[in-house]
Amino acid sequence: MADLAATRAATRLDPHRLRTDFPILSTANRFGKPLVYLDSAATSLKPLAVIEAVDGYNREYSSNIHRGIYELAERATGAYEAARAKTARLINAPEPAEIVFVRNATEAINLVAYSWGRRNIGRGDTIVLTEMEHHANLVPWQLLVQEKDGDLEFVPVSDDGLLQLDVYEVLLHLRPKLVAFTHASNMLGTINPVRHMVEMAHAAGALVLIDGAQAVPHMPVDVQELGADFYVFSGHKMLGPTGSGALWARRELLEAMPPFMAGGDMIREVHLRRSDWNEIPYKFEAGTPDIAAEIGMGAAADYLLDLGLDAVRDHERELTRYALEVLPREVPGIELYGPAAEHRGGVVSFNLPGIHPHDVAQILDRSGICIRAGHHCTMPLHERFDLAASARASFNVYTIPEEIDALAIGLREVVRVFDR
Amino acid sequence: MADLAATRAATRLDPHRLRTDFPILSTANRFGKPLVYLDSAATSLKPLAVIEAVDGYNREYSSNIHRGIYELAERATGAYEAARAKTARLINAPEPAEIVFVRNATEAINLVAYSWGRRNIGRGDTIVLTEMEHHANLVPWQLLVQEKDGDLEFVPVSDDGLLQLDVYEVLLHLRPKLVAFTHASNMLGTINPVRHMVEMAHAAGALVLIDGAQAVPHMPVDVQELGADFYVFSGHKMLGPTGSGALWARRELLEAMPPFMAGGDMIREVHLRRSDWNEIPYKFEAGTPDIAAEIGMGAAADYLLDLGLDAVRDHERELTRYALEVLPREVPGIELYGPAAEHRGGVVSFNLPGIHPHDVAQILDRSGICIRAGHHCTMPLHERFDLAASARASFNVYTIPEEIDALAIGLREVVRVFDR
Amino acid sequence: MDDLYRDYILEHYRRPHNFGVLEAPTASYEGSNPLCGDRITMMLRLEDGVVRDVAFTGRGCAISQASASLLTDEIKGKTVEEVERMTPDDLLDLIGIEISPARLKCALLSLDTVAHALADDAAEQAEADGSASGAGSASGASSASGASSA
Amino acid sequence: MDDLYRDYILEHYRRPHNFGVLEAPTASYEGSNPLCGDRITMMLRLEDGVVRDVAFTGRGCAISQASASLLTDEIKGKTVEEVERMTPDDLLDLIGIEISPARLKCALLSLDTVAHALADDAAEQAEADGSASGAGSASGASSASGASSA
Ligand SMILES: Cc1ncc(COP(=O)(O)O)c(C=O)c1O
Ligand SMILES: Cc1ncc(COP(=O)(O)O)c(C=O)c1O
Repeated sequence: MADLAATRAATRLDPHRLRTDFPILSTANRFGKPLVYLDSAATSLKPLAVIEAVDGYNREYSSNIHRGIYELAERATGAYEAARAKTARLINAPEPAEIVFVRNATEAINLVAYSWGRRNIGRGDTIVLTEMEHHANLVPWQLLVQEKDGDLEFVPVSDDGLLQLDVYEVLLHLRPKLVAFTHASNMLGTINPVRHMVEMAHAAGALVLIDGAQAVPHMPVDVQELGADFYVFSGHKMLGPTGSGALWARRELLEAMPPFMAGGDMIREVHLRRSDWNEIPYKFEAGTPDIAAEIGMGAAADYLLDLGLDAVRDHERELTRYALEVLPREVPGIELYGPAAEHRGGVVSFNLPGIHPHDVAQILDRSGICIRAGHHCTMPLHERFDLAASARASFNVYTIPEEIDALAIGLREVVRVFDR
Repeated sequence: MADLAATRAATRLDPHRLRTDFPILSTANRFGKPLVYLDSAATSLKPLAVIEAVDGYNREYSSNIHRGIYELAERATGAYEAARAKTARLINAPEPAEIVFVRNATEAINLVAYSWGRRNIGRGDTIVLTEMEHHANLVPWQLLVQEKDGDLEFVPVSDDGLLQLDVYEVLLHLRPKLVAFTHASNMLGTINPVRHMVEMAHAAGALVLIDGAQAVPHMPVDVQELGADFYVFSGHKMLGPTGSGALWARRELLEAMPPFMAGGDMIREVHLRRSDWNEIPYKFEAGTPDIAAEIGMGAAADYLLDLGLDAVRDHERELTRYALEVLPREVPGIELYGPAAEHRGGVVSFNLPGIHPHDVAQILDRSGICIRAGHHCTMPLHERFDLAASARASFNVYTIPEEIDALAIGLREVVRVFDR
Repeated sequence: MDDLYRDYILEHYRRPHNFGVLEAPTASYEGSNPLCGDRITMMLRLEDGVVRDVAFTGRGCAISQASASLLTDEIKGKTVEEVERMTPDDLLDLIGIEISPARLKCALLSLDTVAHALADDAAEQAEADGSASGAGSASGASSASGASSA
Repeated sequence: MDDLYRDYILEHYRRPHNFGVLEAPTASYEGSNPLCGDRITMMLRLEDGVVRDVAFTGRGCAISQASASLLTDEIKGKTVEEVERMTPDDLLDLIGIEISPARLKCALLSLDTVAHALADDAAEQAEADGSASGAGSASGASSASGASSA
């Protein structure tokens, strides 16, 4: 028992220590205030390992991949494909060839909508989404069903921020071709029961796309255990560089799908009037990829795996629990959205009565506190809660409870400014 | 006269001096041989200014853009939009809003094919291309005309590597909707008479897309003077980072085009069943862009503008003239492709009789010399010249005549290996 | 400490001038800044080329509300031409605090919405004038409502 | 100096063994490596499960040509099962030089093409056997030609 507890303690995150891996955390704002970065759901900070992976490519072996027979090109190709293998390991994909590198989660979803969607969605076909989707997992499907004359249906969200699975069940009776939902909400923080939802969808004969943009950085994700068909995420939210991201899909699906973009590298043979395609994943990676960024995402995957995703999840659950306890106590009148810490990731959206979230964010900025204000690319979800906008604090591995204290103090100052 | 000559001399490139800006040029290969990088047409090396622009964002102000009301986000947004302005300046675009940031030239062409093409190309419509196109400016159009039941026609290439404008003239009688051609060939080096070709196309009522991937890094480009409708290029070939690139198009065209990818930032309002679009260029930049890379491309544009594109062109023309003189003299039997230095960029493709270019490249690698071997993503052009493959040396601002000497010596060694 | 949240700005935010619905406006427009959820409707009564009355409704941040409050005070009694000539800088001067780039759209929403209302009105006038006789009453309420392009 | 371009490799490249056209092959396949423009056709005469004869034509780099030359020497007289069991490593051992990742496809094209030829032959046999009587001659030349999936 004692041993077990020790092991468990040993695998806990030490956020204070790992903060030294993030150079930006030792910067200060124009008033000399240290950075309190609570906008990780928008994009995460980057550890040295990632910064240096990018810089190393740019400085030491910047060259194109796949087609070069010289040392630099072989080194670049090796690093690029190693990043693919690391990314596969992060989500336990059966094989690296099932990882398609893309710019971000948005591109991954558009790729599926164009390539799989335009071939498989026809007149009258239904796609089931949820009311809590990020625009990235909504608007591409709107465009698709407009073109193909299909239908969208939406799983509603309950007042406490959970998907209404009873309605989901009913919607599945429409025999949708595809069900697409977010693993974790970027506004409510809700972590959805994705495994169960996949099973239900498969039982109804639908394929499933999971938007993992807010999950992969924060918890263990195993696409095989989830049983998903498509899984997408962004590198820049998981400690990696902007420009990196991945689509995972089962080999048979990727092989059956037509290309999305066309150009160099994705072809096998090109003639003036016809071409055929390279094997996966190259079929979907037209042109010179963002070699530097994907190598950086590989380094980020390693960094997260080294920390241990269970430890990351524990850390962020505790932070969230702390925030949900401190904020209502210290900031009278604050309105919080979303479920209990047990069912949510490190995201806390809120409003102060009578104060627009833009003003909240602006005043916090003076104290070096960075939060997001607006609709967080979830306008329909805000409509659902009859909100014009909200303020959002979001956490990552480097977030510490002291920053939540700072937020509480900052919010009291905001109230003071408006009440004076 | 003397004054003029002095000014002219003053604006010449000093490639030896600027080589110190490129850290990779002081590295050596596994045999201790210094790097002789002659594969700039595949991707260019990156100067410190670019490396540090990327690193600075990652280290000091990595945050998301457009939606943040805090100092970091404002700094990132400012740098990202400044990069757009610099990129616009590089090609003399009328306004920064006409620059859409993309991953690379390939994505830019696919964007036009999907967005403009699917709306404007119909059954029986013709698109005129040339036989010297990179796959990036060929395969997207193949996919488009397959979907829409349109036609492709090709301007042939003469034996000395020039476009046959008399045939072009005839093809324009077919009243194509679009003409798309490369500004400079990445295999033959040919610089096409694009201004004249645009005029001819416009007179025939066609829109014109120019693939500037091999032109923007190497010569002054003025899209207004060219009169083009669409102009595309990649950042990583113009001293910038991988993941950066641009589509330029006239405002009216961009405004009339439907979105390509959908998601965050490209929308104005989203409801569950319909959305409307943001203004240009944001309409075409769905999701979190590659902020770091585009900022790096801005730094590359500044670097090139500081050197002066006329000086860059002069430097590379001299190098090419030198190579075309040295190689046939020093390497008996070498077969060279493409036109005279006057009509070509810094690209020299060749073959050694009886030796496959892969073997050539492999043996040169031992001496630290990096060239490309294969079809350089121009399979139809290789078919046109009845070549299975070719070897290619290509230059950039940091290339020096000594490296061409090294290539000649290396090629003699290749011949020696095979003749022994 | 807060340059932005000066007393008079908060005063205008808490008790905006000219807030409410104008009966029978001759021009009106609903502008929005979807990014923040700001949404404001500007209603004007124009007579003989002069802004006789103006009012606004809507919700938004302190900056956009104070801006609307200050702007409506300013334009009341001005000629349409004068209002049309107002630049963003004029409005920023009026607001009198330094606005960061990210908040510019908040600050300028009111002016943008007024401009749209006036443009729609002018277009309708032109149409009414052009379509000669008939029921071409140029004074019918132009309640053109739509999305601003800002 | 050049580990890769040993004398015997160049010897096989210059004068490849079993280079030429086989009359009436029972199995054949055209493999290609479009990236390099390598293209090779493998022709085999199989009798009673044994590779009685083999030849190849095509063009390619020294590595791919020498590999084909060495491989054809090796498999002549072997049983089909033995050939099918050959792994990439077996072939690399045969070639005997260190191949960098970028050249692996060149080195393995010959084996890949042989594998395709045998697989096509097996498929045809199975079909011929399955479709019972008729003109089900299993010894008809299977000149299945197509693109290798390598
Ligand atoms: C003429 C030309 N067009 C397009 C491309 C494609 O560039 P990228 O791979 O950066 O999209 C290239 C690069 O090889 C090129 O040389
Ligand atoms: C749930 C969710 N999905 C998708 C996205 C889109 O991510 P990106 O902008 O990196 O494509 C985000 C990021 O805001 C998100 O939170």
